[in-house]
Amino acid sequence: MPVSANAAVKTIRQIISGVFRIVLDCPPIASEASPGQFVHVAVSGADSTDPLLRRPMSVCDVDVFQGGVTLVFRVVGRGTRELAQRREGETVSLMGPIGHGFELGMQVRQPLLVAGGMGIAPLLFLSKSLRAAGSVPLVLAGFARSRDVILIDDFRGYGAEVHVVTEDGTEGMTGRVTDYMDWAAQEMARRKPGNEIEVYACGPMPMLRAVQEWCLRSGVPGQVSLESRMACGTGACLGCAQLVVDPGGEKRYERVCREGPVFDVRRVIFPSD
Amino acid sequence: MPVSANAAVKTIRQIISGVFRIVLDCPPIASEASPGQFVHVAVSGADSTDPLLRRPMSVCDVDVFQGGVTLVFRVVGRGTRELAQRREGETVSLMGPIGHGFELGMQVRQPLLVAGGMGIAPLLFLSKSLRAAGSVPLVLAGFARSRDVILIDDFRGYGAEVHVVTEDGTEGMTGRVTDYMDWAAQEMARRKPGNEIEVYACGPMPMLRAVQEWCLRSGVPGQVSLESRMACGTGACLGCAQLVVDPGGEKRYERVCREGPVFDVRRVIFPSD
Amino acid sequence: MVCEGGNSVTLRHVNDVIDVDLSVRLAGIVLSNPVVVASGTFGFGAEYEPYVDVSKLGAIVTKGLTLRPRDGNPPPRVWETPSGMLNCIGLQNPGLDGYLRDHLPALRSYGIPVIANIAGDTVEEYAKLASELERHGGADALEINISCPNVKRGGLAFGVDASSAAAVVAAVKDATSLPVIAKLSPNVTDVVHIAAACKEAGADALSLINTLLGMAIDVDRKRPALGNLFGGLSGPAVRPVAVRMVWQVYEAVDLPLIGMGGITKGRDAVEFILAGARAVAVGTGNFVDPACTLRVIDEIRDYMIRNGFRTVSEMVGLAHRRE
Amino acid sequence: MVCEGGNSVTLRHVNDVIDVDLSVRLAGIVLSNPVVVASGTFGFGAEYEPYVDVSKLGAIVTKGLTLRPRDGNPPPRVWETPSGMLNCIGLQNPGLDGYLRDHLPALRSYGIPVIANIAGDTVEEYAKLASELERHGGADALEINISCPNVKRGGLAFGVDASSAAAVVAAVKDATSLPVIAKLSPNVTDVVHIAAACKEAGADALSLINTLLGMAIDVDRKRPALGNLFGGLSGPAVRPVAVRMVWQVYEAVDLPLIGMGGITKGRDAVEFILAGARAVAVGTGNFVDPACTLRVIDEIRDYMIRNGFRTVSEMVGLAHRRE
Ligand SMILES: Cc1cc2nc3c(=O)[nH]c(=O)nc-3n(C[C@H](O)[C@H](O)[C@H](O)COP(=O)(O)OP(=O)(O)OC[C@H]3O[C@@H](n4cnc5c(N)ncnc54)[C@H](O)[C@@H]3O)c2cc1C
Ligand SMILES: Cc1cc2nc3c(=O)[nH]c(=O)nc-3n(C[C@H](O)[C@H](O)[C@H](O)COP(=O)(O)OP(=O)(O)OC[C@H]3O[C@@H](n4cnc5c(N)ncnc54)[C@H](O)[C@@H]3O)c2cc1C
Ligand SMILES: Cc1cc2nc3c(=O)[nH]c(=O)nc-3n(C[C@H](O)[C@H](O)[C@H](O)COP(=O)(O)O)c2cc1C
Ligand SMILES: Cc1cc2nc3c(=O)[nH]c(=O)nc-3n(C[C@H](O)[C@H](O)[C@H](O)COP(=O)(O)O)c2cc1C
Ligand code: FES
Ligand code: FES
Repeated sequence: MPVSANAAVKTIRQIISGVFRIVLDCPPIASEASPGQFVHVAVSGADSTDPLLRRPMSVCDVDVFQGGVTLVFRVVGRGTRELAQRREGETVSLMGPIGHGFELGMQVRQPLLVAGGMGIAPLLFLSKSLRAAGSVPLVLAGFARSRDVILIDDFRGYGAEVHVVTEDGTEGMTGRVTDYMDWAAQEMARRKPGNEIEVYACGPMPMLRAVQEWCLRSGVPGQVSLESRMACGTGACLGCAQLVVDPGGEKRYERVCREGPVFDVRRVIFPSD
Repeated sequence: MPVSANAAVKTIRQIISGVFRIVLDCPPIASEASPGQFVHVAVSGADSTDPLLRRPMSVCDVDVFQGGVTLVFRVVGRGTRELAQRREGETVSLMGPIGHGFELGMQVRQPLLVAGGMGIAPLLFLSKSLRAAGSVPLVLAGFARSRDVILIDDFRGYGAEVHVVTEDGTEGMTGRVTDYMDWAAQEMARRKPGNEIEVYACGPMPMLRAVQEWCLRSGVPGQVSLESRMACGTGACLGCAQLVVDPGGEKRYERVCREGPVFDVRRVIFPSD
Repeated sequence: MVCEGGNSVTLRHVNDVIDVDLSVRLAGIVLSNPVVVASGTFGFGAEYEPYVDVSKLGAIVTKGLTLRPRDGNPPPRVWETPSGMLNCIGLQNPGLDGYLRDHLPALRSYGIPVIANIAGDTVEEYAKLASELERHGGADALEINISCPNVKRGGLAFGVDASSAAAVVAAVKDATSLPVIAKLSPNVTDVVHIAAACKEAGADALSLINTLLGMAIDVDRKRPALGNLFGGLSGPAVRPVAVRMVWQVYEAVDLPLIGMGGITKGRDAVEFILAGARAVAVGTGNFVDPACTLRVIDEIRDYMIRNGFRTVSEMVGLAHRRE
Repeated sequence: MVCEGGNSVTLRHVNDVIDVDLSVRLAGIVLSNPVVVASGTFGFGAEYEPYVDVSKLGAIVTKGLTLRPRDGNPPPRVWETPSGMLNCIGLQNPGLDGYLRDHLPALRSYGIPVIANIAGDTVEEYAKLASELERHGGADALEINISCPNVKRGGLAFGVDASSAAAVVAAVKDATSLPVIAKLSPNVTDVVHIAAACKEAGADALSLINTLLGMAIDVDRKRPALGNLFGGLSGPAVRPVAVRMVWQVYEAVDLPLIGMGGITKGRDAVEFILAGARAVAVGTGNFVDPACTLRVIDEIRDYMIRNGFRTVSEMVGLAHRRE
């Protein structure tokens, strides 16, 4: 069960220009959260009604023993700007953990993690959990350019194999991260022949669309974490609708905050434009 | 000419429970301001539109050489609460100095200053200026109870003679500050016979009404500083209207932010309820 | 909050002494306190169970129901605005059968009045839905949404025209013996006129206001921000319009009113009550603070104690008194 | 602000290269840029001289003028609301003679178009005021305030009824050869209907929106907060309603529009322009930041450079395009 709690800021740090890593003291969320779930964060002061709504943020990592919940976020607008101004000891109101996260299942398949930009945040927690479950994830981490690269050391610290891809080639491999999915799959097949793979992806929509195409083309199962504008974060407002299709071919709207944010890659219908 | 400026917080300090003294670095306002004028303070973060409007705050003191502008305010609502949370080095957007302040004139009369609660703030600056002009103000400083008493040492430091009055008698004389105006006037007449007095008052409306009655009854001239809900602080919106009467008996609305906040006590028409 | 909570110890103490009665009667049902949830903002209650003891609410108002299930509008469906939000959910709901099967049992378990919010494309649909709901014990009262600006069909449909509004109310009254609450649209020149027509047609109470019709442009995409072009504006931003309408209707129409629009604090709720509302609904406030409703109840009680009110009725419309 | 100003050096640089033309034509007058001030929020200009180089504005719109001076309403006249404010100034103004004598000379000195906002109790008063203003060179265009909700007399008077609105516009058109801008009230069921009637009656442009009718209760005093009971709601809170109305009128009525309601940033102004406004007015924003207008002009220019627009016209109504 999610909780609503005021969490004290344990630490807050700008890790690269415009991207912050905040650790919040919230034992109930730290112990309940699973990878792919998120928290819904109040960004205004207690007395201000603007900005009004909470902001969804993926759980990037947890420290169950210390009760710490780590978020990594980019300042893109007013809410994230306010959040970046919090200082140690101040409190942040959180709801969480929320949503349907990644399914780790029995882990008979080798995990291929595909991250685009800030989409890397939930994959760190996933990576840690996969490793704990005995798998060594291979991570393709895509960024626009070298100065956007984040969290790589954390992944390595959790025993994942990370390959950085930058669009402008300023670090790691050059191009889009999805360009390297074939390569990664071959590599994984070469190392553990016969063992099939499963994709876990989070990133901007065009990237997820490419991941979907790749999975369908390659017949590889996958799970993608989606974003959506949200109001309630409880499933009540139906604001975060995502069009999905059932195996039977029937289409309907599901809630990113409830049935998602992680969906089976085959079920997602991306908007046409 | 008033200016609009971002002023850094030099110091901020809670002087008694719920009352803050903030010194802002704003040389143009420090050098331009005269007693009774005020500044219009933005209380929200740059990106929030709630609370929307600025808050008027009397200039309580200035340090012309250091460029410091001192405000003393009580936390009564959202805006003052936000202001109280500013820390040293952060900036506050100010407009000022604004309004028609106290007229010191030739100072042929002895100044009797009457303060009620937070109304004491502008009278400190006035006291200092009067002293510089050669007068020794007598200050009746009224508060609800001992723990509300503020600024007394500052007045004494500026050479004023201060008498504290508390409603519950927990400090100084007991009762309402206006109950002691007769006494003060007699005292002043005794010390400097023949020298007439002038009243300068700031405080809650019932107190100012009593000051007005006293002045009219005693035939003593007076100046009162009024409060009003404000929007623009420039004279444009006509939101801060105060009903006044001309010597000719004609009534009209004047702007507390422009023709005020200080008015000739005889001109003010207080609302009936 | 400093003001409200500052000396809560004293308050709790006083609370033991003075007996504050929060209950209100409204259109034949009794609410243990005047705070209900606004339709569409609390789902069917279960969504908020992690955060709220739902049984403590005055009543629960369901998401808008239609006879048949609806898919709703394409996303984006919500957009933040200054102190408010726009939504164009488009009445996505499970339909009558889905409601009775999947949601009613849990709703009933809270032991508080259930008010079903109903919508339709035709007068007949409203009437059918009303009679079916009554027949299956699906509600203790009905709130007729004649004002939802989201459903495309001819735009503002029933709610902006007095005679259509009255026609819906009359048809629903005919179809059921349940108390009927008409929920008014604020997007009209003269809300009193519509309110009077609804009373005339038999409404037992009025809810006001539904959302203001608004829109936003996404200046980055250079397109309307919402999938459905227009959306309903709600939240604190609209409160002054809502309070004004409650005030106007209270002066002119003798029916109990449920006030809503931007309530996030006890003082906001009191504003509506003093203006004439007998009950209040919290909508968007639930999104900001999931426990908003319970906090509002506590803060109303605190206000009453502080101001010497013993019953909610003493406060209803009090700001209208002449000296 | 971080976003807007982040790489202003680059922007200034680009600025030298691309030639952005901010000027717009509106109802026969030329504005050097699309940003004007909203009536009643900028006095007669002089009040803002300490903060703004008034000559840099697209135009100045005066406080609402009446034939004879008006005292206005009893205080309190302003009240803060979430992301907005209520006002009930009540058209306090120096009257025609006072305007011509005390304010016009200074207004003229800015060298920018002067738009006089006019109000009256009768159609004849509007017409008289219009002809007198023209006769004395008191304005380059007239904005007819048919929508001010503050003046008691019969409530919302002209602005909420298409035929009365049209009657005022027609009478003013008859009385003057100055361009006539009708300023619409948002407190109507169908703003397009009123807009169309104003066009029919000869309006050269439309301003929208005036304030939304609202009210607040002071829960401490248990009384209406404003001296005059109701007030006009303005500021960011109302922007979604204003943008929606600009959008609707742009689709249906072929007249240049001045958009206003809650503009405090360049992006807000662009929202109105993309929705169909040819010019925009800053009102309450002036109270929040006295230099708001000039900042908005700069931010519109930045947006244009960043998005490759060379003229304002390219942007007007762009969000309506179909794929
Ligand atoms: C499930 C989920 C997990 C997320 N996890 C992360 C994360 O770990 N790190 C991170 O940096 N960002 C994450 N995001 C995106 C993050 O929520 C937005 O960047 C943030 O809401 C922007 O708020 P703002 O006030 O700064 O921007 P503004 O543009 O001012 O926000 C205005 C409104 O739009 C919404 N909004 C803006 N951008 C987005 C977006 N991309 N997705 C959803 N709503 C948006 C805001 O929530 C707000 O309601 C996540 C989004 C979702 C849905
Ligand atoms: C000329 C002038 C000088 C002042 N000087 C001082 C001072 O030196 N120290 C001090 O503590 N206070 C002073 N005040 C009062 C101060 O402006 C208010 O206490 C403050 O605006 C309250 O803001 P808030 O957001 O905390 O309260 P809220 O009640 O949340 O404010 C809501 C709205 O009401 C207005 N408002 C509330 N109380 C007052 C009030 N008493 N007068 C005018 N507007 C009010 C606010 O400005 C705001 O627009 C002065 C007022 C005026 C007019
Ligand atoms: C997301 C959302 C969905 C809504 N759905 C409905 C609905 O189905 N039926 C209805 O009558 N009102 C609906 N409303 C309107 C609310 O019940 C309420 O009248 C309005 O939001 C004003 O209250 P608030 O400002 O507290 O949210 C909805 C509002 C929101 C924000
Ligand atoms: C204090 C104040 C006074 C106003 N006076 C007038 C007026 O005299 N005539 C008029 O047509 N509109 C008047 N308005 C309405 C504004 O011109 C504008 O239409 C409205 O405030 C919306 O814009 P904003 O949100 O930018 O303020 C006034 C608004 C305010 C806030
Ligand atoms: S955000 Fe409200 S249902 Fe998902
Ligand atoms: S506050 Fe606007 S005129 Fe005084």
